[in-house]
Amino acid sequence: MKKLINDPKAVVDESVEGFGLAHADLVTVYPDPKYIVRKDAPVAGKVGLVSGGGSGHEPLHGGYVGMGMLDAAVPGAVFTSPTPDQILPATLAVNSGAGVVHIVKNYTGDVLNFETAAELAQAEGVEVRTVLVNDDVAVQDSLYTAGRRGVGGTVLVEKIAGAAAERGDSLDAVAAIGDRVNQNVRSMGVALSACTVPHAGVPSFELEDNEIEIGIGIHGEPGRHKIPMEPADGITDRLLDPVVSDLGLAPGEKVLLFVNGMGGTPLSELYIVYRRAAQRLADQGVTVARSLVGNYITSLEMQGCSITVLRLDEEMTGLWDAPVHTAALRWGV
Amino acid sequence: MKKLINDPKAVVDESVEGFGLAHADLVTVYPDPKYIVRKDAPVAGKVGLVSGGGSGHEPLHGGYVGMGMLDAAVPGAVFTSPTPDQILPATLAVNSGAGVVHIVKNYTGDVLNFETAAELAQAEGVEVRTVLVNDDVAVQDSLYTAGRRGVGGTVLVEKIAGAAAERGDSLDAVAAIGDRVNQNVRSMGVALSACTVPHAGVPSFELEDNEIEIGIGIHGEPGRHKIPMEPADGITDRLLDPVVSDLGLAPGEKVLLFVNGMGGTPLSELYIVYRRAAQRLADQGVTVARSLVGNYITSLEMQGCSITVLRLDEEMTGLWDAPVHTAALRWGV
Amino acid sequence: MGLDVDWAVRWLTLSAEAMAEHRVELIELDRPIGDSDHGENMDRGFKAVMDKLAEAPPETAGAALKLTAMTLMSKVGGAAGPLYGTAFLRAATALGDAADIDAATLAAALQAARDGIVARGKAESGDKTMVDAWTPAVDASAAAAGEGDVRKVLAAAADAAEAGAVSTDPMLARKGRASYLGERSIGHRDPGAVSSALILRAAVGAAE
Amino acid sequence: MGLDVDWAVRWLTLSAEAMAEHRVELIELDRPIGDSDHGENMDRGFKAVMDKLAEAPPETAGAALKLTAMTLMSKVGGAAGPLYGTAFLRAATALGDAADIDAATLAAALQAARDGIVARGKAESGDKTMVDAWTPAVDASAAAAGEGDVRKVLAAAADAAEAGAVSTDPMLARKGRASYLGERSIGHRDPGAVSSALILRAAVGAAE
Ligand SMILES: Nc1ncnc2c1ncn2[C@@H]1O[C@H](COP(=O)(O)OP(=O)(O)O)[C@@H](O)[C@H]1O
Ligand SMILES: Nc1ncnc2c1ncn2[C@@H]1O[C@H](COP(=O)(O)OP(=O)(O)O)[C@@H](O)[C@H]1O
Ligand SMILES: [Mg+2]
Ligand SMILES: [Mg+2]
Ligand SMILES: [Mg+2]
Ligand SMILES: [Mg+2]
Repeated sequence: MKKLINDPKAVVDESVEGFGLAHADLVTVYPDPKYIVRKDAPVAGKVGLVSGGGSGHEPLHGGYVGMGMLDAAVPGAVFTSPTPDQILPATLAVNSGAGVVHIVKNYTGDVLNFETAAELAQAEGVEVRTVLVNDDVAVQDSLYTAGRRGVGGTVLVEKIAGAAAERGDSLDAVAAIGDRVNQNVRSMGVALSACTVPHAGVPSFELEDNEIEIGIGIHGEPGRHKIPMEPADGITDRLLDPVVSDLGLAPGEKVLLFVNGMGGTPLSELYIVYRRAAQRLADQGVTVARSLVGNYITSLEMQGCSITVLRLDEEMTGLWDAPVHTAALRWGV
Repeated sequence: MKKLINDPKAVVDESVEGFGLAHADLVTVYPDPKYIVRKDAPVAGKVGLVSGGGSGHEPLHGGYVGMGMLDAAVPGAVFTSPTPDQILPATLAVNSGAGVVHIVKNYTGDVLNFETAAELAQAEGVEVRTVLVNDDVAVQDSLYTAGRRGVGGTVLVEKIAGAAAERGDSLDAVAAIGDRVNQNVRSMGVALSACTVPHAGVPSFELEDNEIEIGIGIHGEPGRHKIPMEPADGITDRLLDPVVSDLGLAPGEKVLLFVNGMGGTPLSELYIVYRRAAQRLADQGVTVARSLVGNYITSLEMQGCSITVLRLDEEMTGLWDAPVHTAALRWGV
Repeated sequence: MGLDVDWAVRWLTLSAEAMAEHRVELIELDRPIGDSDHGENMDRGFKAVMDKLAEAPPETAGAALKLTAMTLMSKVGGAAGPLYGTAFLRAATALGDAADIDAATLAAALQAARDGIVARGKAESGDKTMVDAWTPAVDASAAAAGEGDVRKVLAAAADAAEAGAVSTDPMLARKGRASYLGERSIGHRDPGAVSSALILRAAVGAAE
Repeated sequence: MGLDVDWAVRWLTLSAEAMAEHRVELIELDRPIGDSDHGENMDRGFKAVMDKLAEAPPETAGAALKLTAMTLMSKVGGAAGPLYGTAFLRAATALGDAADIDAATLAAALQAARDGIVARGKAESGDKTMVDAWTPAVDASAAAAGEGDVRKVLAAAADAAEAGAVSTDPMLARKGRASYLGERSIGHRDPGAVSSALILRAAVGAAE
């Protein structure tokens, strides 16, 4: 394991500190308990948006704190959800009186810790709504499992709900648009290599030289199944097709196509995947109206990518286009 | 070698095609000979800016085509400079009559091919100036070598010269500000792992499990020397100190600090490096007035980073802050 | 003679030692079917518990467990943090401010802990979670409680929890991160069940 | 009897074959002291030359070399593209539209090629570049030209180029990408010198 770190135990502390130094115009970083707050929070009259989760997915979530997106991000240890004693003060810090929305990826740890924090915040008089993101079609959804994971769709939920909050939507309205994005977004990912959690020191799963893992999550968990390595176009189809069919996309519909890198894959390869996915959607009569290509929700240095498709309506499109000013996503300002 | 590609020979074609599909609002891609042009080029009365070089450094240069930065980018094969038959039409396409500046990284191949293209363009009546970028302090500059390489500083030259062109500066003025940035910028990089050129199929150099390579360029070339792996703070010092001393930075000066990922390193690690570099500069009385952290000039999937420091004056700061709208760098619009 | 606050502090101390000692093993168990952090999380959490105990020595066993609950909840994160937090909180409530804990109270506290885990995590027996260590432990301790010997109650719980952890090997996971793997979760031991058995074994050691 | 357009086309064809055959070797040579693309670049370039020759068969050796120059310049990229492009262009100019090339003209063409490389790349002998293959080749061919046998001129050039390529092993690079390595460039053979020797050897084969 070779990493640009000092001490596995200090990775999150030092990284978040560096983030705060680099983006002091956008955010304030609280070191202990650790959370990241939009510089001008709480914004009077605005619903607060808080997200969080294990670290190791950068720029998620800290990179999305700022005007038009999140009001606070709560980073846990690497791949470990944050704790209520972090989530609670973050929630209080961004509450202007209009209430707070928690955007939570559907993992047992995240759900339980945000649940506790929401109860505690409510006990202190803050109204909290939770938007649960569970867009990963690699996981068979079932009443008898932990359910689908939250992956790439999270970025889109945070952007669009963030824009709704920024324009002054009510607590319920912001939560509703977040849910609507979640209902209309699906993702699936592939790993060409595993990643190494700093404190573990060894890769999170094993892959032979010519094997890839289809259906991985974002925590270095193994995926649905291993297959022999194949050309990018074939891999793209394996990711895109279940996403499209699960969404039930029909010809004539408009989508946002998001090709995401897992952290260790060159941008040039993501564009090769984008090319195939865009062509395939076009062949199916689906219009790619917006797109996003890059490393936006990662698994440390894992090589691989995920494909996310969001069915757009006019309101979501407008909210996607609305100005945003964060460390990792910025336009219109 | 596991890569999200179809055919090593088609990597650049397909990647650039995907790039064009994803950013059709910003650029037009010409496939053969291959070059990428700003959608609204030539912009009347504006000096045209053209850069280019081998592929594999994405988002450089295609990702910087757009308002406020480059008018055209010319991608060669992976790590191979483009040819005059690409550079010439790109130059002609962005010439509005105000002349064209070539921004060229100092590698023999780039220099020779751009030189030929500039001659050909001049023969067709287009005035061309060349800004040579050679900011890599890892290379001992000498009359008897190919001289310093152009690395991270290139991004800053392109942004600042691009802003000067956008505000209407003359051909000579744009070239002059480009040269001024180059004179005030220095970089140095480290590799934790080598990268694999698709058509070569094997890593470009060998590193033991606990070795790193100090002073690498951006082409998978080996660097100045190998050293045993060490903590991020120590590595940061090894990169920053030669940069600072070569620049001759004095207390009270203002700089832009740019921590760049080589493509395979998580953003979280870049912030750990940024933290140390920012602290060390502060200790020396140098003010970090602007910063940039991320994967902006890469070597495929190489793990590692480079540190670039630009001595800022008021004009350069203003031009850095000026609006830019490209696929990889965007603000103010 | 029952159990007191000294036993509780010894229990937590031995638990912390066990987490440190088995840190790598628990990380390794969490690797094939999880995300390689369980040992790290538990070790970090119990180290924090040790700090808290040193800062403000508790007066009762119940207070010691409550402090543990709050610390685990705020330091562990992940799924295990809230689950263990709830378990220790419910156990603390069951103990109240008893200075001397008898076998029946002890068994009731263990049951309360298990019920807390189930209430939070909604896992059933056979879902391949820590519940598969706790439920047999609670059943065995209830049976042993009749004899009135707290040491026997603890030993029965620890023995059953260890067997319960082993029993997760062939299970198909239906809760937590391992459930994403479906069939591929079979053949691996659940890390949370193992850490649960270690903690219950520490309780035995503390009473020796 | 001198050399004609058929010889030139055979030369380019054998060169293309040599680049394809030695593609991996040239990539491997470019790996330790360069960027692993020389074999790829040369192979791509000479394949394109073959296409061009098939499209529009040249009438003179000079025309064949000029077409080669333009194609290499537009298809190879990197340092080698403009350098070989200039070399073939200068050689083509030296040949003019001669239908029958004698030994003196041939030697002059080789010298023009070398001078073109030096004019573009500004490398001197001993800088560990293709110049270290070309300069001994030019010297040897000039010496052999006196005998008036074009085959001997070509053979002398190829022999000297091969020896010249080997002579780059101990050199410290002062030009091109290898120069960044300083002392670490010592002990490796220059890929451009090797491809130069291959091309000159192909010229011999074409005249057999
Ligand atoms: N719903 C649940 N109910 C009971 N136990 C659970 C549940 N989900 C997970 N667990 C337990 O938590 C353990 C994993 O803990 P840990 O690795 O620390 O958290 P995470 O899964 O968030 O990384 C599992 O081994 C399992 O025993
Ligand atoms: N200035 C120069 N003069 C002569 N030959 C040079 C010069 N620079 C590089 N070369 C030759 O070019 C070869 C490298 O070609 P190639 O790998 O195709 O280009 P690049 O270095 O741009 O990747 C070197 O081996 C050397 O022989
Ligand atoms: Mg975890
Ligand atoms: Mg090259
Ligand atoms: Mg875990
Ligand atoms: Mg090369």
